[in-house]
Amino acid sequence: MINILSYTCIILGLVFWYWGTWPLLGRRSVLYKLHGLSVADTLGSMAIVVGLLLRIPHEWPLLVLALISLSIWNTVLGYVLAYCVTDDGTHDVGQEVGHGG
Amino acid sequence: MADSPIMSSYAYAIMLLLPLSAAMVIFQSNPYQALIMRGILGAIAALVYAMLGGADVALTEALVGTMLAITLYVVAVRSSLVMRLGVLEGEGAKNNLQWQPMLDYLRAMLKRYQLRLELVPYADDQALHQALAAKEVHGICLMDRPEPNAEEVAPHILVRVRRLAEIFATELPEAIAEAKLYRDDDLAPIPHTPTLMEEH
Amino acid sequence: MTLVLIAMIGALLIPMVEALQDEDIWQRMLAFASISTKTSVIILVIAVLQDDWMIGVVGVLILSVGNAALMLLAQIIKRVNDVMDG
Amino acid sequence: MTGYLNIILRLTIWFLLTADLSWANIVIGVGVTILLPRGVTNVGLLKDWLRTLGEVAVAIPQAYKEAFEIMLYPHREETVVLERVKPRRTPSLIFLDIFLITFTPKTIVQRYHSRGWYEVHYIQRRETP
Repeated sequence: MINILSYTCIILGLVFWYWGTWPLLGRRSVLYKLHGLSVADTLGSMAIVVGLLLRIPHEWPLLVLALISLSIWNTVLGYVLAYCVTDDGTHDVGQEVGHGG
Repeated sequence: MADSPIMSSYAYAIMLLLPLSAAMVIFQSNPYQALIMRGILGAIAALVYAMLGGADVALTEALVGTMLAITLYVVAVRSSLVMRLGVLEGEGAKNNLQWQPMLDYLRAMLKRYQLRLELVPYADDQALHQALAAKEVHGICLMDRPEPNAEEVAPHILVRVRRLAEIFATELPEAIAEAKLYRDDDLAPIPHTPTLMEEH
Repeated sequence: MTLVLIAMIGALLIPMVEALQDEDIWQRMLAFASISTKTSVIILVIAVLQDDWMIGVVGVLILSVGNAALMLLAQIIKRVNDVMDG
Repeated sequence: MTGYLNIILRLTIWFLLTADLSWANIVIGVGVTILLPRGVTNVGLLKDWLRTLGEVAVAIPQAYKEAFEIMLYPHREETVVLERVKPRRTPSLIFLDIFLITFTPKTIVQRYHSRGWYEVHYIQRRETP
């Protein structure tokens, strides 16, 4: 039972990996690819690590640390890359003012 | 792990990635892009070492070989691959038609040699010459006017580094700027302060 | 489990190809970020597969400190590009 | 408040990394945690902290939901939207906010303006009219 669940998580993570990494080969903007990478590298890798965690529950401290550092580092890296790619100047992309929730 | 054939199949696949990424580093001419490739090589090398059981080597590769080496190389590349060009500050030098095309041409030319151009402003011609003699800059750009009120100026670049002078001599057309090699024994035409005193 | 690992190596090949073919420096940074995350997850999977937990500790350590160089590199490339353009 | 959170975060990382609950290890961990330098900490409201931490817990399933949405229906339009920061935010709370927005796959914070605006990059299914 646990085995099936763990394989489901790992295969879900692999599907995320392939789906999110595939747009890298296309000719979209860097920011669009970053969205795909946040699916692949953060969520997909987290799913894989959860799958591993189900297989070897006795090593949970290290795997939980891996989960936390995966989510934080990849998110911050996505922010830093997005910050570095865009200029300080104005954007000609459709700019509108919304209200944050 | 080499005892079972199924285990070694993926091991060989991963190990093949290592020469591929190493070749990517070697055939890269732009230094910054080569640094990115070096990071990729470091990540894959750490993977190979960890897979073959060398946990300590993998950790060293990731921390020292990738993180520290990239940091140090970035600092080194950023501070060395640059040409510092002393220019006159103020609107007088920049308000003529040749200024922007000359800068664009210089940037494009230096970019082919992976150099970037950094402009260092100085107050007057004398400060420019002093900076060149004191090796603060690699070259200076002088704006000579044939007549005091002429609209036309002839940009005039003095370079301290011999290799830069060779590049400028072969690739910089005279119509854009005139480049010369500066040597210490050359008594470059330094404007003397007494002449300035006389004008007042 | 070995099949899973081979599929992961296949996914690792995609950013490698991207880093080979694309000339833009930011696209290559994306590929680098992707590769560094993927290699450390692969190290974790190998640790579970070989049942060698020393490798797992190394994978977690690489995962938790490895991205710092990437951020520094991104900031410096941004600075250099700004100087070159303006 | 944030000072305690800082110490708790460090102790959590230490114990997860060492996975060892012997007395010697606990003493070493607490010592290192207290000796490590701390920056200037701004005291935020406990209520804000609890709510943001709750949002982090909610964000994980929401991130997976959004991931499935963009996998099933291709989102091809990109827009940039300015969003206002909630009032009375300390720097660490702003960091958590940026983390939350960037963590979900449809949105990425591009830039934080110090006058209280985020620049958020969205992908959408079709262009908004």
